[in-house]
Amino acid sequence: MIKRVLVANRGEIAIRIIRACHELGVEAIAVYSEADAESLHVKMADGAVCVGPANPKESYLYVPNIISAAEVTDCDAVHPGYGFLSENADFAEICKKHQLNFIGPEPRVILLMGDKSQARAMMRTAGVPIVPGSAPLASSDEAVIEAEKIGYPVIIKASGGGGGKGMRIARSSNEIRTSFDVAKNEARMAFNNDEVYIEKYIEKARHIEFQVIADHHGNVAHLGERDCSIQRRHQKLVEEAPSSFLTESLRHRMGDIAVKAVKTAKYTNAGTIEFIMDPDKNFYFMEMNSRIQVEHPVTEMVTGIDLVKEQILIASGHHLSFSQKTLNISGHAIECRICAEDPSNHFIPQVGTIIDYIPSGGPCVRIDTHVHSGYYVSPHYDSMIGKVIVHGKDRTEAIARMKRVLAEIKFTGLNTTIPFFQKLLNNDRFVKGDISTSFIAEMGA
Amino acid sequence: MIKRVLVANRGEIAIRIIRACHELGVEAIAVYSEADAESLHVKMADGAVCVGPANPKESYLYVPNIISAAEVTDCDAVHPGYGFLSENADFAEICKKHQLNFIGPEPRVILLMGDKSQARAMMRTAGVPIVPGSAPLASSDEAVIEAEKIGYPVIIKASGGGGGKGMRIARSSNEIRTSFDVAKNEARMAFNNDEVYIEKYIEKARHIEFQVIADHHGNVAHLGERDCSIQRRHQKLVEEAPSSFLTESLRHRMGDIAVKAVKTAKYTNAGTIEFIMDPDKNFYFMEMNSRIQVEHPVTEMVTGIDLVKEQILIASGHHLSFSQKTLNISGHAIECRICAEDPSNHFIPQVGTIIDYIPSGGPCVRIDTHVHSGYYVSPHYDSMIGKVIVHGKDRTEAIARMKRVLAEIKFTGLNTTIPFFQKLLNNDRFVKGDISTSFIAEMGA
Amino acid sequence: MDVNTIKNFIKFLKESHYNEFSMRDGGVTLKVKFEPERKNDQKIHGIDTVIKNKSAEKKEAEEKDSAAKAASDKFVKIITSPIVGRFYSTMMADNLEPIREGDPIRMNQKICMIEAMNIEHEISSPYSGIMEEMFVDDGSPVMYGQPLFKVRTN
Amino acid sequence: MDVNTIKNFIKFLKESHYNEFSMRDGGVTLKVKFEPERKNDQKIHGIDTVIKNKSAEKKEAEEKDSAAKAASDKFVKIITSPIVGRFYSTMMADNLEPIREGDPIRMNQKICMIEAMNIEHEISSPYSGIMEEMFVDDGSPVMYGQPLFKVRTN
Repeated sequence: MIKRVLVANRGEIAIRIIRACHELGVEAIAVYSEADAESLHVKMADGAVCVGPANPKESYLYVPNIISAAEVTDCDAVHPGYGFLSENADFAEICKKHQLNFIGPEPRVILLMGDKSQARAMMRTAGVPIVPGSAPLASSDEAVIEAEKIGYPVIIKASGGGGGKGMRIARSSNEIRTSFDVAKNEARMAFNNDEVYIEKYIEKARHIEFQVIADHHGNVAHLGERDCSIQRRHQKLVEEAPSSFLTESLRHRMGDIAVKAVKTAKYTNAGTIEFIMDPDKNFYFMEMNSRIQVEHPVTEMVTGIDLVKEQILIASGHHLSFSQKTLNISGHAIECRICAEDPSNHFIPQVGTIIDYIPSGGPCVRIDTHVHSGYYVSPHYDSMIGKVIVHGKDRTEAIARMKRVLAEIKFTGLNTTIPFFQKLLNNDRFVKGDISTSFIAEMGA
Repeated sequence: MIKRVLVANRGEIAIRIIRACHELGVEAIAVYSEADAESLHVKMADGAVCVGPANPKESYLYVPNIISAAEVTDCDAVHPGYGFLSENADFAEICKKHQLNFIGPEPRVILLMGDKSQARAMMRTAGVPIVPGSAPLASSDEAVIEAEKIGYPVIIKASGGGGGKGMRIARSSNEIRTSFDVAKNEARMAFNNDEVYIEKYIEKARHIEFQVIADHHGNVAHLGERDCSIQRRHQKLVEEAPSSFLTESLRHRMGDIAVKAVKTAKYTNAGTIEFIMDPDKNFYFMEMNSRIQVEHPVTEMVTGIDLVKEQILIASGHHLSFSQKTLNISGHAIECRICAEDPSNHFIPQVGTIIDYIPSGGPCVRIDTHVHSGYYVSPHYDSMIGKVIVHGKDRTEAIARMKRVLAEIKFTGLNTTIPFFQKLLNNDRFVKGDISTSFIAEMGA
Repeated sequence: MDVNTIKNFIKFLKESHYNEFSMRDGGVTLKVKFEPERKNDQKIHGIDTVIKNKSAEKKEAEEKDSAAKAASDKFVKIITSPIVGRFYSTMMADNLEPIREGDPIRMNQKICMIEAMNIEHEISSPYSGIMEEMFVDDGSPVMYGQPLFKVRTN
Repeated sequence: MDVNTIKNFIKFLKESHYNEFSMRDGGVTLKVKFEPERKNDQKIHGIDTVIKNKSAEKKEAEEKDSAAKAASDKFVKIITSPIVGRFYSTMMADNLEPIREGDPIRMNQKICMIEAMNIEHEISSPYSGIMEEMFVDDGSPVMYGQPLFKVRTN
């Protein structure tokens, strides 16, 4: 069993990992930048190491100091959380070389899943439906030729990354010609890799992802889907489990395919397989995320499985604590990502001090946050200040509960996206479950 | 449907009720004493009425002001919570007379259950096992005669109430003679009724109670049991659901009996049937509580049913939202009642200001509290400052989680019972589930 | 930490209508919080008045405060409601003339009626003096401790 | 709210070694909080030193502060660790004599080695002066920004 974990992250996910460690009797060592010296994750850990200045490139992303922090504190494992080094295959490889148990899949698999073209090719081989698309493209001329084969609209995507960067929708050859180089440049800037390809663009699409998990003994299971269709500029804002759009038989079919994909890739530990689904319920593989996701709590709430503890146990060589058969999905969970952004002004990130944080509570409510009264929201890091997750016996109860919680919880002194969510939760189309990835744009936010 | 509820209580249960109202779209009006003017329940409610000075007899227990508060704010219902007026049949009757929907059983049923001798007699008729015991007793001589029939040890109990007041264990006729008048006096002081009776005293007993619920259309269900054996001087400290002592078949049998008891009493709304269970798993009816219990959240966590919302819906004339068949009990929940008391000094209640309240969170954790940084713990009210409830896939995970949460949560500036619970959760006998109502006394706390 | 800074901050904050403020200066954190006005002062019809009167109460409590401080105002007394109910300046039973602002009143004189649970409770003045102000409108709900009248004694 | 009261409270609290205090006077709430000392300074063997050095860091940071304030001490400089690793006062490669407290040092002189990921990183002094204090024991873990040396320049 792992004895001491270096938590190579900050914010709410660092706290999440520390909590999982403590429940397993495992020690957790925090790392922090100079800006985070007074952070909650530093206080909650069993030890803490400063790894650099506020700029993440010189601290949370600076591999030598992270590895060295693990070594001087006698850690035997590293949990990367999400973001930062979590999908960096080199980092996972270096951990391995330094006898540090990287809590996640093998470096080889991270590398594969990180290359979107390769991942698509592998999935196609495994019989997973893939959005019709091209190989990597050298020029806009090539792109136009491919687009004519696939049919418009198409979307130009970066091979090297996700999160909406380097993505452009094109509805004609003209639009391809104007967008191609822009996308390529964006891709180079964001991922240091300007390779792009095109795919058929699915309109009124839903983002449906399956949580999967596999141990080192060949046991694989999926934990059902999450509907993450509520996005703004390709950033997820609301996640739900299960999706009200899926039928039970479709859930089984997609789950089986997800498990098959995991087995084909020899994937281990927790991961997420993202699908895009059209209004006729056709679904296509988009990508696989080889890390714990921001939205993992909705799955935890409907399954009762602690995914982060499961990750640590798997990395320790344990068997999955459950099987597909014993797994039970009950009720409905919703997560809202609360950000320090001004929803009335283009979601501009807010920097400053949260004067008072007033939590909410009561039945079936979970708040994962690193924020406290007096917490300074720094411009150096992500604007997310907390995740509010609720569970209800059905979607209706979950929505009512979320509205109740968002009316109670307070982060004073800064603008947050709470008013945006309150508007969303009262939107008739949302309440009916009539959502898609373009919902927020259509709503005018 | 009820439109506006007067919440005739304070503290965490007032907040609990307000939350249930808000999730149902029902307005909640708070009442408060002058000492509670700045309380969270006042701030969270849709309106608030001061009903008297700090002394509860002149405010929360003063019926004319409570009724009048409901009337002047156009409430159509009253939720009494627990304690205060919750089991006062006269109050329920007055509510009825004033066209206020009392959220609880009929006054007649409250009266019946409040008289422990009558309740026992009714249960005996319904075929519910009863601890061998006597009718009300006029003198210690009578008590000795009855005790000889039943066999020692016996316990002297007050007909008029519970909570440990007026209770005395006697292991011989001598002990009866010394305790009888003391018990009688205590009963008169506590319940204004000095009637006492004796029962066989069950040694190494467990306190197992069944949550029951019934609507006005004849639908009755039980929501499984709670094990409340961890008590100090007859006050519950820790509650669990389910009990690790019950087998599935015993659970069914006791549940059926509980449902039968509810039907016999024509009981409506939520209630609790308390059993005492000996080490051979023989069980006997103790009493029925005709209110929502402090420990209701453990049941909510393993069933996913919101009991307080269910109460309001039932009082509004709705059908039960679930049936015995659809109800599913999953995992294990534990509640610790955190009190402002000094566990290292005879649990003496602490009065003063909580300088900082630092909450905990993460998966499967619920904290029901009315406390905030700067909250003043008044000598006028109960010393309970919050309830920590956790859920786990099994008892082992729930215990680990509770330990993790109690290490995170902080109420600075006052002594609390948290260190006591930390000691308990590390006790081998507790971890093994080898508990009884005398566990705490034996542990030496 | 400069004390004048604190003073200026408090003054500035009050003028800015901020409810709260916290600052950090080296190792010292300073947090200033003003009692917020009750917020939900619209909402429900029935409670409207109770809430409104609550803010009135607050205003009056302040007046009371200032009255207590200024030596010249020590003759001003506030009569509060001893129960929860509905306020009436006239008494059905006795059919007395309602008291008006400016009227002289005697100690133990019945000055209003509060109806609760369909029972009329007559309220008598504990002071003799001049009725200076009446805070509550006829038919309005009142709660325990709510100021009803301001009386100038002498 | 009397400003002198605030001042006196802060003084009193500092003397009492309280970390925080809050009070309410009428509508004004005052909350004073001093930065708490790091608490988890025992626990794990391996981190022990890191944590211990962290509190040392704090102490030194205070010294640095006071040094910066007192004009006479403006010649005192603190050299901190630029990386995370393990501290050695001797360098394997060059086999130099370790520096001792009281030794004169030159700018750019190699003053210690920090080993990280099996690589030896030589640390040079950015100042000339006298080595006044060495904060870290040989073989101890050090973290980014941790004070290693106090040097008196002139």
